[in-house]
Amino acid sequence: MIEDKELMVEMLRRMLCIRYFDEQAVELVQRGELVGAVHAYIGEEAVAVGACLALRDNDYMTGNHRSHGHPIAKGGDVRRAMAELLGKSTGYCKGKGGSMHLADFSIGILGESGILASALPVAVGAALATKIRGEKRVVAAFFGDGASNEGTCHETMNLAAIWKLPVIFVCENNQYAVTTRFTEVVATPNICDRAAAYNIPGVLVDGQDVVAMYEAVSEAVERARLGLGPSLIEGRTYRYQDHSEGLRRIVRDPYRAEEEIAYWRTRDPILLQRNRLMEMKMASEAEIALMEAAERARIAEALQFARQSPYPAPEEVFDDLFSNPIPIDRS
Amino acid sequence: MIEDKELMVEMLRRMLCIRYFDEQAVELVQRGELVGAVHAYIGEEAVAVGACLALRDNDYMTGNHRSHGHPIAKGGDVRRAMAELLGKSTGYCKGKGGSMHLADFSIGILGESGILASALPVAVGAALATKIRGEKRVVAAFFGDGASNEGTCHETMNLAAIWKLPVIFVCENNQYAVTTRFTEVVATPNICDRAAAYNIPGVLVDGQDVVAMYEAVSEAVERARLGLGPSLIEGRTYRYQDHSEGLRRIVRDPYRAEEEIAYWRTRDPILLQRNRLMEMKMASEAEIALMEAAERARIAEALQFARQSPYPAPEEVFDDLFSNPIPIDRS
Amino acid sequence: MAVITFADALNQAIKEEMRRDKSVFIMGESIRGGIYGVTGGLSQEFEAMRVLDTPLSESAFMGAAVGAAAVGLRPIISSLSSFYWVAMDQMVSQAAKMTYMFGGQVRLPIVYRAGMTYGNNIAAHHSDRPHPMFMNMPGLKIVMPTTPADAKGLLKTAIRDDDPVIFFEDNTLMGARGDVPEDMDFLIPFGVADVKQAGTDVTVVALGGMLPRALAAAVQLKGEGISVEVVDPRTLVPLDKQAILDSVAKTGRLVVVDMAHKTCSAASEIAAMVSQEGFWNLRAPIQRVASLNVHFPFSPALEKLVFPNEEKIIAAVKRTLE
Amino acid sequence: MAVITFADALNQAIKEEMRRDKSVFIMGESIRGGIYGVTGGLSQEFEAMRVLDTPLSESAFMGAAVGAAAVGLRPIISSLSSFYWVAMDQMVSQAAKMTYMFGGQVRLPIVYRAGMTYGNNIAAHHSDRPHPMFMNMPGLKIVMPTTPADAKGLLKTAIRDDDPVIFFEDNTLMGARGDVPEDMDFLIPFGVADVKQAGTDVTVVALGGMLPRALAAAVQLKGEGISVEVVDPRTLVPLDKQAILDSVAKTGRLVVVDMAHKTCSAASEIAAMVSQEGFWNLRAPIQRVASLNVHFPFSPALEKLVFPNEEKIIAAVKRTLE
Ligand SMILES: Cc1ncc(C[n+]2csc(CCOP(=O)(O)OP(=O)(O)O)c2C)c(N)n1
Ligand SMILES: Cc1ncc(C[n+]2csc(CCOP(=O)(O)OP(=O)(O)O)c2C)c(N)n1
Ligand SMILES: [Mg+2]
Ligand SMILES: [Mg+2]
Repeated sequence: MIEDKELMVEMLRRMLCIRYFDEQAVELVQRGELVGAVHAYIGEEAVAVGACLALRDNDYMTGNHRSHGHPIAKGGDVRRAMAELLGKSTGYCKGKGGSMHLADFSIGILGESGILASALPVAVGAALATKIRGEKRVVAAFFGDGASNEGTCHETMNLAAIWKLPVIFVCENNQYAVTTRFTEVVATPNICDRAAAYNIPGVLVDGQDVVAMYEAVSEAVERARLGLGPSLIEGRTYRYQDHSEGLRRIVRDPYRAEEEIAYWRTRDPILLQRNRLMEMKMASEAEIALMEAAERARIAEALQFARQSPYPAPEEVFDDLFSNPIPIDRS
Repeated sequence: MIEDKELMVEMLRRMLCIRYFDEQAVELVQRGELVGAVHAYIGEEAVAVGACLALRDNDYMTGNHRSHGHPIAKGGDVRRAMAELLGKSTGYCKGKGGSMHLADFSIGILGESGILASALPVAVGAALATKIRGEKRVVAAFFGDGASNEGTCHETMNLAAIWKLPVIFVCENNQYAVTTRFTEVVATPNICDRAAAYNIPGVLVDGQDVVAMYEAVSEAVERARLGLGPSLIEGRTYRYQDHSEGLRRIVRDPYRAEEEIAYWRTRDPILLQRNRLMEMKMASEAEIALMEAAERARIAEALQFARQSPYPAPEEVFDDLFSNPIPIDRS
Repeated sequence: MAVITFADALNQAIKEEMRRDKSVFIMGESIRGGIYGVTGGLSQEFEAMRVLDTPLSESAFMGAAVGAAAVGLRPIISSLSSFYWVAMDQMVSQAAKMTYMFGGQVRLPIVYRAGMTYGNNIAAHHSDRPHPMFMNMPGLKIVMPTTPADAKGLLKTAIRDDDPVIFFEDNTLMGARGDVPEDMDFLIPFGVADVKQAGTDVTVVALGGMLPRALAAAVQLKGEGISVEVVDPRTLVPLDKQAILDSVAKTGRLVVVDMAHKTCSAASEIAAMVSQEGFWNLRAPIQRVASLNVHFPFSPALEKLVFPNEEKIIAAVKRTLE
Repeated sequence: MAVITFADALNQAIKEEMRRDKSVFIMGESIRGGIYGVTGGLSQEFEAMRVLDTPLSESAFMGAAVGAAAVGLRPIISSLSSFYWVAMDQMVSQAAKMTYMFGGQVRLPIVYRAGMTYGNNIAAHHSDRPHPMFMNMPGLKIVMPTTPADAKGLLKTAIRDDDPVIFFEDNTLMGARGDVPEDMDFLIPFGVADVKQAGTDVTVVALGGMLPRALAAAVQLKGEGISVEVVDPRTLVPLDKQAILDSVAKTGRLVVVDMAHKTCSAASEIAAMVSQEGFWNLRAPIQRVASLNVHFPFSPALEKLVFPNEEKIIAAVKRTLE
């Protein structure tokens, strides 16, 4: 158990920030103000927050389509994130990426990939670069239980293992890929069991417990910094929302029981950390209420910023295709 | 140890057939009569022969670029194989495939793939079909130590495992992928250790011992026929030749020591089985000599057949692109 | 005949063919739940082994379709175009090349349903329209229906065909409604274009979801006294060259509308073909109206600039008349 | 200046740039042993971490190039075109799309060396020429040198460029010899075609290993009184459209020679471009001479029929003069 009160409180704060951000995003979708796909991270906050707080600011991170939690956990700016969701020019990607593709290279957020497992080689490449340069940075690579079945997982875990690259593979096992339960498509009881195939540590963690995630990832980070290579951490967690917002309209098959969702709500990561802080006398109910209000205000302010921001101008459509632009047919 | 004398002798016969076939192919390359790439199977014969003799005739098989051993072991016709190597119209593929792409669908040889690990999904698909149809056929999928690092291996082993498909993944670990030693690119001591990631049996076998291969694969076949799913069999073996014929001209780096090659020659699979047959009084030296002569004659006859066969006619170039032909631009 | 949506027409085709032929089965990610709208109801009607939810292992299951087909089944794959990249080797090295490379020993009756989502703010990773790339690879038949009836008739033909077919489903058409025959053997042959509207001044060839836009442009242009002939190729491999050449012979002017990126697009191919085989009939430069040579941006403010619309088609038609 | 081979010119470019810039490194399968002839000597000169033998995991290491580039290194990948299929997703979803999708936050200075082997009886699985497919995907620069000097100058430019470059190396040219400058800063800019031979009757645009064939055809045709202008685009993205249009303005006739399959080839794109932008200068149908729309068969008796040769080029030139 962690003694560092500031850290323990920060864990709750970041989780709240993600929760409110995503609640806001869901609401914006429902109101039709946010177009495109949104994959809410609600219920899974402890995984990204525990993992990212175990990183240094100049460490790297890659993520996936369920994409708001990772960058916020890594210290990203909710204003620029929200502006991106609304497709505004002040967004992280000037509106070109949208919800599934947040990134902030200035603080090591190397981007969220909409194609599954597709960012894992990118993570491994960043780790390779740190090794070539003799730096001590590490890379956290987030991916889902579904994505764990992509061939790229095998290639990258093996590559990181043989070259002893500083990668923490963080599998967010929320137990479903859209409607498919992981037990039907993964041959081992746990995804972390696959670490055996790469001779690397594989650890199953309670993904609802932000402290447990922090501790497991910290240990992996330490190994990585010592040059001992990658680890695979599986955070067992749960999503409360649909796979993506609005999907229930299409998928009629009830693939999971209401009781299951209800059970996991009793293990809400924010609730658990909230209670723990109070039990440990690290924060009072009033202090937490203040923090909640502050985080809500932060999101409200971010939304206001995003709304007031301009859309990109039509002439920007070809910008950023290349870093060294070339003449191409623009007609 | 196997009591079935006929089988024990047949093991030697098929290995001899492969050996002579490939020695002939190598010589044809050296003489410039055979064009294109040839990857000789010399030294590795026990792997394919042990595995294929554990199959029934209507079982399926897929292979790779090191491609002559598997089909001959499965009972393929050396005449049509040799004709294919020479690009003749009597070849298995009417000259369109060549050395790397032998196939005989009439006896379950679903083809050798030049792209590494690329035939594994094909093998899994054939196994899926047998399961959908409720048949009892199994599929042997051959691939190399190098190919084991392709992402497709992960996907197919997992898929076969969760659906309990009758696939025997036979890894021919000849210890090198071109010049790269497997210990440098595989994170576990053995490739079969990766079976743990799929909850399937993983067995390390002396790939120079045809009986050991036969027994290990037979056990896997039995499991598969019972509906218990796939197995991963690693045959530890060695190739005597260059990766492909003529490569030594390009690769100057001596990536393996002469002594290593010499050591493995003492463990020659044909030598071992020959000695065993004599020790067990299953065949006399004279009988073996007769068999050797017969196999040499078979290859000589195949070569003659191939040489006398015509090349495909120019107008055949578009044939077989589609099974239901369509008008396409042929200019 | 009944008026149904494009999505329901696809669903009908799959159900009818699965009923007719027990060797037909379908695989994809979360298809039992009917996630992309088309596969709903299949898991209720057919045995579990014929409607398979796969792991997220596209290379394995798209390649497994090849293996299953090679030994006599008729698989249908259900996925989106953007997920074919991870399985590209199986499409190229196995599905496209196998029959030829093995000298015709094997038939590969496979339908690869490839949904194309674009124009719905789903950003670059989910907006691919890769039909021109597959056109560059021999051994694949390539279909792109534009109406509910064609969707049904072409999908049934594809399922009964003995070669790998990539069946591109333009998601902008999924909700479109139209009359669809109920005949079990309602088949539309490959390689037969459909002249959607006769005209005399300019030929507009339009693919998939571009067709309704081309037809709308034609209406508008008619008001301005310009008579547009609108041709829907329906299949890209085989391509009904004659229908296009015949139309150009009449009009002397050609606009090709393609949702793919312009460079090396299907529009480029059709333009190149006509510039060779229909050259002497051309009275004006061929115009290509395609997606800009840039990725699909997320922002609603930008995305709509990228793909062809009515205005761009109208402008292109007018350029041929300058 | 020294006369060296195409392969050695590539080797020189890599060595010089690795000496000049410590952030350059190279990865590939068995490259330390110099398997494809070009990477010989690198492992002797440079530290082990800068010349990496990879496992056979193309998706992982071609994608790792993106990650390494994203944080400031300049990777070179060494592989063959036919092995890019298994890594296609990394090429498309990461290398091509990342800079744009993330709004220009990241530079990706990567060179993907893609050897093209064909015409040497290596059959369908190893004979790919996929440049047209990559041309259809925005975000990639595409280079295809034809001479040792261009090979060196363009590869050095590619290594110093801040974007992903696919550098197609036509293996039929590997042994070609020519004068190659030794200047450390000998760079050939992207987007500048080279008129290899001036002529007045017909323009022949020829890519990569097609160029020597086109030049040989031009010599032959000269003997018959036909003056051919031969243009080498050198880079396909960017394409020097003006040089091609200028030549066609002079000759009025165009033949494009491409080793890719004809449908949706680079030849199709160039033909489509000229049929639009150079239409009024054309005096004859544009001819494409490309590989047939069929896979490369192994048999020596068949393979030579599939790709362009001198005779086919000569015939096409004559067709433009009919
Ligand atoms: C290669 C690829 N295949 C399929 C998809 C479609 N898809 C998007 S999210 C998703 C489910 C992902 O499941 P998981 O990895 O567990 O992440 P989760 O959504 O549960 O966070 C699928 C199938 C995709 N984006 N990329
Ligand atoms: C996807 C892919 N990558 C690279 C190659 C080039 N290549 C052909 S054989 C070979 C080595 C294969 O090693 P292994 O799998 O161990 O088989 P072996 O040759 O030892 O039998 C390589 C790298 C290929 N054919 N396919
Ligand atoms: Mg999940
Ligand atoms: Mg090997």
